[in-house]
Amino acid sequence: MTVAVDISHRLGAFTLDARFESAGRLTALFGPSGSGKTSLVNLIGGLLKPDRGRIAAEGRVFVDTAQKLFVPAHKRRIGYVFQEPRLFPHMSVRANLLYGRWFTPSAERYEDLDRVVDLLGIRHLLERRPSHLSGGEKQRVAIGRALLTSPRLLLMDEPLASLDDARKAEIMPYLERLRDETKIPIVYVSHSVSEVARLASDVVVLSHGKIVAFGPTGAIMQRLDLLPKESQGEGGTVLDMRVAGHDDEFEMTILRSTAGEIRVPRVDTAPGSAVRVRIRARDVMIATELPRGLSALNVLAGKVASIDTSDGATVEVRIDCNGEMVLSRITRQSMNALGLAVGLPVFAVIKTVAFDQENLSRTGALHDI
Amino acid sequence: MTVAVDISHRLGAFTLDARFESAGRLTALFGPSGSGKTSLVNLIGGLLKPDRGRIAAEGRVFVDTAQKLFVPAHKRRIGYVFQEPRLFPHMSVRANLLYGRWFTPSAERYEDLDRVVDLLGIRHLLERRPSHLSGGEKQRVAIGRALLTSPRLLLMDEPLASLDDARKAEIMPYLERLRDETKIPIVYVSHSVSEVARLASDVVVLSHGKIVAFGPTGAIMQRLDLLPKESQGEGGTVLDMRVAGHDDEFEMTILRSTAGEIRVPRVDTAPGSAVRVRIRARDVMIATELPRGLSALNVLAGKVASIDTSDGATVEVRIDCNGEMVLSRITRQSMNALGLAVGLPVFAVIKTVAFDQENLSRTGALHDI
Amino acid sequence: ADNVVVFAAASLKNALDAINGAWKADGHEPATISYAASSALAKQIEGGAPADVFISADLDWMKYLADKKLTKTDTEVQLLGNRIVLITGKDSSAATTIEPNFDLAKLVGDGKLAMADVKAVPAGKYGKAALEKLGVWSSVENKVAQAENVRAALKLVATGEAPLGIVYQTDAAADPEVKIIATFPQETHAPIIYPAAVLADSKNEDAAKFLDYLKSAKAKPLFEEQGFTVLVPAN
Amino acid sequence: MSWLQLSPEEWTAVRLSLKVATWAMIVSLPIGICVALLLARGKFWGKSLLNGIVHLPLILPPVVTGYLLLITFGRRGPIGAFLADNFGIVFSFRWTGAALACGVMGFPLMVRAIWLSIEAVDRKLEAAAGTLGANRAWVFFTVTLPLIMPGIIAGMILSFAKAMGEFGATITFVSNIPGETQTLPTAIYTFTQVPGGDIGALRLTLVSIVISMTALIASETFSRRLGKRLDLQ
Amino acid sequence: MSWLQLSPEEWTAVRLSLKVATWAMIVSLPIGICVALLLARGKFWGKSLLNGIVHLPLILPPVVTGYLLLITFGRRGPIGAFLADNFGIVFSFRWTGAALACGVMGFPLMVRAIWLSIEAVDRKLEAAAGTLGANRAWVFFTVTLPLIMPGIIAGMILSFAKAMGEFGATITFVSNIPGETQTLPTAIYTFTQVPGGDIGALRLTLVSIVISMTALIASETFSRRLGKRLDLQ
Ligand SMILES: Nc1ncnc2c1ncn2[C@@H]1O[C@H](COP(=O)(O)OP(=O)(O)OP(=O)(O)O)[C@@H](O)[C@H]1O
Ligand SMILES: Nc1ncnc2c1ncn2[C@@H]1O[C@H](COP(=O)(O)OP(=O)(O)OP(=O)(O)O)[C@@H](O)[C@H]1O
Ligand code: MOO
Ligand SMILES: [Mg+2]
Ligand SMILES: [Mg+2]
Repeated sequence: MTVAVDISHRLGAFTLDARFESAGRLTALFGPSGSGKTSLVNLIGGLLKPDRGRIAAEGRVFVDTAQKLFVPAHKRRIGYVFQEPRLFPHMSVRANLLYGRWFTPSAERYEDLDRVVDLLGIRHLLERRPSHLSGGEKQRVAIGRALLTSPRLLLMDEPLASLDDARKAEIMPYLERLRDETKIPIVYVSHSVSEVARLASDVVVLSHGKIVAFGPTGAIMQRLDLLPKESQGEGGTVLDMRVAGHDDEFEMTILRSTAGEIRVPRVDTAPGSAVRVRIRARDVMIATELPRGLSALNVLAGKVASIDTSDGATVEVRIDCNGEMVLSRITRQSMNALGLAVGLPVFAVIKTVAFDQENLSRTGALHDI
Repeated sequence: MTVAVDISHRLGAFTLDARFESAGRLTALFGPSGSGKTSLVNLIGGLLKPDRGRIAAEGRVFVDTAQKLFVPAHKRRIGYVFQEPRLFPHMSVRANLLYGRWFTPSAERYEDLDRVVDLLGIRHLLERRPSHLSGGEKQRVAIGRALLTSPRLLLMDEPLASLDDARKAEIMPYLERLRDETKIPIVYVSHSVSEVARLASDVVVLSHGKIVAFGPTGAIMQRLDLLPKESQGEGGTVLDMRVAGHDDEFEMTILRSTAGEIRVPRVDTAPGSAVRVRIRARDVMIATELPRGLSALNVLAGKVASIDTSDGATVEVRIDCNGEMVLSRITRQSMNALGLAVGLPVFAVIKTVAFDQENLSRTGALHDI
Repeated sequence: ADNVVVFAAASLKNALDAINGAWKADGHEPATISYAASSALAKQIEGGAPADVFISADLDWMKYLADKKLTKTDTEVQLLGNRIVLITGKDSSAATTIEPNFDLAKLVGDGKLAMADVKAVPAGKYGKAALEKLGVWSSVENKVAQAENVRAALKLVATGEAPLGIVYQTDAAADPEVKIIATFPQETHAPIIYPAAVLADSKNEDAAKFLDYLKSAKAKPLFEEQGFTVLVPAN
Repeated sequence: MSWLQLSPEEWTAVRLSLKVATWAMIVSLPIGICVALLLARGKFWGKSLLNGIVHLPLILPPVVTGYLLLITFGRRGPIGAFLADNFGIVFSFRWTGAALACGVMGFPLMVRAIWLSIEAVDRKLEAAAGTLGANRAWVFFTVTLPLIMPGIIAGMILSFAKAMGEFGATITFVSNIPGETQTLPTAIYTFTQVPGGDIGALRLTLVSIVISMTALIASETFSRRLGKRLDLQ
Repeated sequence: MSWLQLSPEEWTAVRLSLKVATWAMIVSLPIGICVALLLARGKFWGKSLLNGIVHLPLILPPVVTGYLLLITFGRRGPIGAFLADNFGIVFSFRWTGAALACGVMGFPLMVRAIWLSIEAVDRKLEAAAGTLGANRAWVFFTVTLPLIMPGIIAGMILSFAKAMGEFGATITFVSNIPGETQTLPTAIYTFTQVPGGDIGALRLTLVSIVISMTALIASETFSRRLGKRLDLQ
């Protein structure tokens, strides 16, 4: 069990009631502003003491009010990237970064300054004071500071919110490696569906202090109803596939799962390795005949499994591709024009470039058991 | 001229050199972390005094070092949403919100508490202290505080970064109205291509303290090279179209421009009104024959105008649709399979659901001249 | 008439408060009496203090004012006398007689001899003069602990900080924590005199009356009760 | 417990001490805030000098301070004469003089406390108020002043407490005139100067402690409540 | 300018005053920090009492404080006797006693300054240090202490300045023994008590001012430099 939480806690008029046990390696906390994400992370990190309940991570019990047990933050061996940077104003960036190292037994250090500094692109800032940094620079230093404690549990509260896409793209693979290779469990708060879809093994959806959904990323991402209306286009299918081979001429990689075969821009992993593919529902078209003369290379054959027409102009069609469900979001007009009905054999057509980096990620075993 | 900037300023080892004159109603500052966006906004807002140069907005000269002119911040009638919330800790949310009103002549007030509070969903927070708010709640209050000064120039430094999509979706149309109806010029810092594409009339692209590109949003968005590699999928075409009519049965709206006609989920505006449509390059497929039996409803006829093969697996194809350029990003493999070449007549195929709210926005006149 | 304002050395408080009570009982407006160090009072008078009568603890500060023509010299009177005594803690068995070259240093031993400031405070100045006269000053000079005023010196002995001290007889007699070993002979030091005078700027006709009252037979027992010697013959 | 009974004259001293301490505190407050602002924020020639002057009452023996007050603010002193002639403000041998002496003695303590609080203010908040349209005065009154309240309260209590205990400068400057300048500390002093006065001194000392403790606890309570209201932690 | 010439005895007083003020400041610093921490952060029974005791030297006339020191830390006093018997630490009539008196008189000023700084510390930074593995002591030494430096420096300078001027408690407690307990203020006092002593008092007062101003300016410079280094503004 990576993280097991069962607590209730009051903050003014707000009450947080959360109970979940995630075996996943990266548990995302997802929910609107004010839903209690930061509070939950603070409870796990030991900055808040719950009114009632129990929190454990990686077999270590952090809090158990029944047993009057409370492990103080400094004994939890966590790395916490706060929502605001919280850098030490009286120390240089370097001293900030190295702060936690004093307290990490050298045998347990797996991270070193050079590597983190290069990852975050902050080498030129090392001798500066935090007050002389830009917003995003501060945030990067805060990430570095948490990583350099070589934590046994990483808590990240919207760590990438103030960073540009290029930076995000550099940091995300690093987090994946941490998750998969170093096997550091991560609790990750984010508003971004694409971040969650890419990184999370499990998702906790919070609303008004309650957990409204909890499950593996794939399952949650298919439940577009959980997403705010405006992000529903971002939701969709998450398929865990394997590399079948590479096409060197066109720099493509061929992925395969029971759903079929798709071609994506080259992913640098050996054949056989696992890759997670996120297919946005809005990127999936439906064709009743095999398309010709069209630039979309990926076609998965299947049958309409269900049609959800709850929404006005658009409908959600679930296509059963050999046992794996692929979600598509099309207009009601198209549905009518194509005469879609449950059971109809169709093709799910996906543009290859829809699989840009943010939708492809190498994965190890995402769950511990 | 909405905003005219011609300054240079040093901050430690960093030098900002910026010169642009934007006639646009919303000028976006775009660039990686540490490129000087906040510094530039601080200069416009009067929090920094430039070493040299001149800043004017809406005909009012704020700074002119040659004439030793410096209008202090409190006389600039600006509303500034800072990158961090900067709320007054000793005041309730309500007092924070109303702070600027004292200083706004009542004849010039165009914003009122109720409206802003409802827009931002912060009514239940009015009596709280800032320290009892979540990150996103603070940010919303900060936005409200700036709006309630009824400013004549709005400066926003990543105002939506810590908000969830649902909130963003509520605030963005408001900003559009402000821009179009109240005609308040806005300077807007953002990392998000989709925010910029949707809101901006003009974009200033900064890098290392220098302006590397400046122009109307449409032009900048087509220059995918300016975007970080990871956001290139987000770039593409921005078309300013008009509502041709509504299709009530399927809750669709028909838009028209010289490029042709497209159908999008219903937009609530009268026929004839202007709508901006953002078409992500990665959402555009290319077909050599008119597709049939496919759920993509929008097909624009055109000719291949140019092909850019600089990138590995993907290519960018510019399609000339009756004079308007539509950008498409497809795989090199598809290009080969379709035998694309400059001058070839093709169809740009766009899924209708690609036009979700974030890609559609009502627009007034976006430039003042 | 307005109340008479009297500036008096702090050590006179008990006696003057009692006399002021009697003065009031005799149907006068009570005097307003400000008690402080003679030095402070003298400088305040110099600075324009609205005082009518000054009673100093020594002749020097009265002379200081007289030289500056701030007193009505014809009213100046040597009002009271006092004695200095050698004291010790009430449980001490120390005993000696004061005579030339008596072995004070031995009696003090490793401890200190508590005195008021020997340069500044009258009791200290008298004590030093007496010890010099008796030829023992140089042997105890570096064993002297000088206190801010004579009361503080008394405290040092009363609390056992210092085994011996030199203070006014008036103070020693009233403190049960100390006992008097011996009284310094009059001739070993200048006479200890509290002079009094009406001030030059005084416009209060009661001032002279109050001064006269201090010299009266009614005041005499009240001074003597506090251990002072009244130097003026009762009128 | 009859020895705890205060005589009418002692009651007068108690009332006077309260009056003197209160006025000393109140009058020095605005000046203290201005000087603290100048020292914390100002950049001007002679800043070190001002700093030094503010600290003088701390550095000098109180008797010297009192004496300096006497020769400058006394009836014959240059400032004292000027104020008396032109504004009818008289310090010498009045309770006002005692308040002046106490105010001056407590001034460095007050200034330091406020100064420290000013330095802890996040100037970004002031800048934010500026962008919202507040000019410097408004920024000061609506942002800076509320934020430095802890320092102001600390400064006030230090000034008040010091005034309750100030003796040397007061007795030297305005003497020890019952009903006019005899404050609690000077009354205590007088008791210590005569045989048998210890009881009286103890009695008045207790009164002084009770008053100051009350003020102290009230200020703490107020400060804490304010802190809660301000959420300054 | 021969009246500016210091006599050997006066030089001794100057040196002694420096020694006393320095020790008073240094020894009270750690205690002051602890007490300030307790007052700012602690929640315990008797906090108001502690607060009151800390402020006592301010509230009481210095002579009373001196007398209280005499009866507790004196040779026969409970603490004085204990320290003398067990550790050989003797205060009475020693310069150590003068340092004790000065330290005690400056203590409330020092504690208040540090207390104010502690209250201005952003506790979120301390919490952050905790998540990085620092226990309470480490957090204190690496985060809290550097951040309260302005208060510590202010407290030190207040304590030092007060010690340079303290007279009443010192002379009452340890008397005025040239070379052992005669500090500058007691020497000045002596001069003020004799007619014609004004010149001497003035001379020593000037010396006292020069020393304290030097300390003051040095502390400001240090503080400013530190502030720059800490970017605390
Ligand atoms: N006070 C300062 N002293 C020295 N350098 C500074 C100072 N403030 C900012 N800088 C540097 O100036 C550059 C621009 O900073 P700025 O805050 O304008 O960046 P930004 O574009 O807003 O970045 P972000 O997206 O991370 O907020 C950064 O490299 C930063 O390190
Ligand atoms: N100290 C407090 N006192 C009272 N209410 C609080 C306090 N801190 C937070 N809250 C409330 O608790 C709720 C949850 O806050 P939390 O910070 O956990 O939200 P969040 O999910 O992290 O939101 P965001 O995405 O905006 O950061 C919010 O409604 C907030 O107003
Ligand atoms: O310090 Mo004093 O010694 O107030 O009178
Ligand atoms: Mg949060
Ligand atoms: Mg910035």
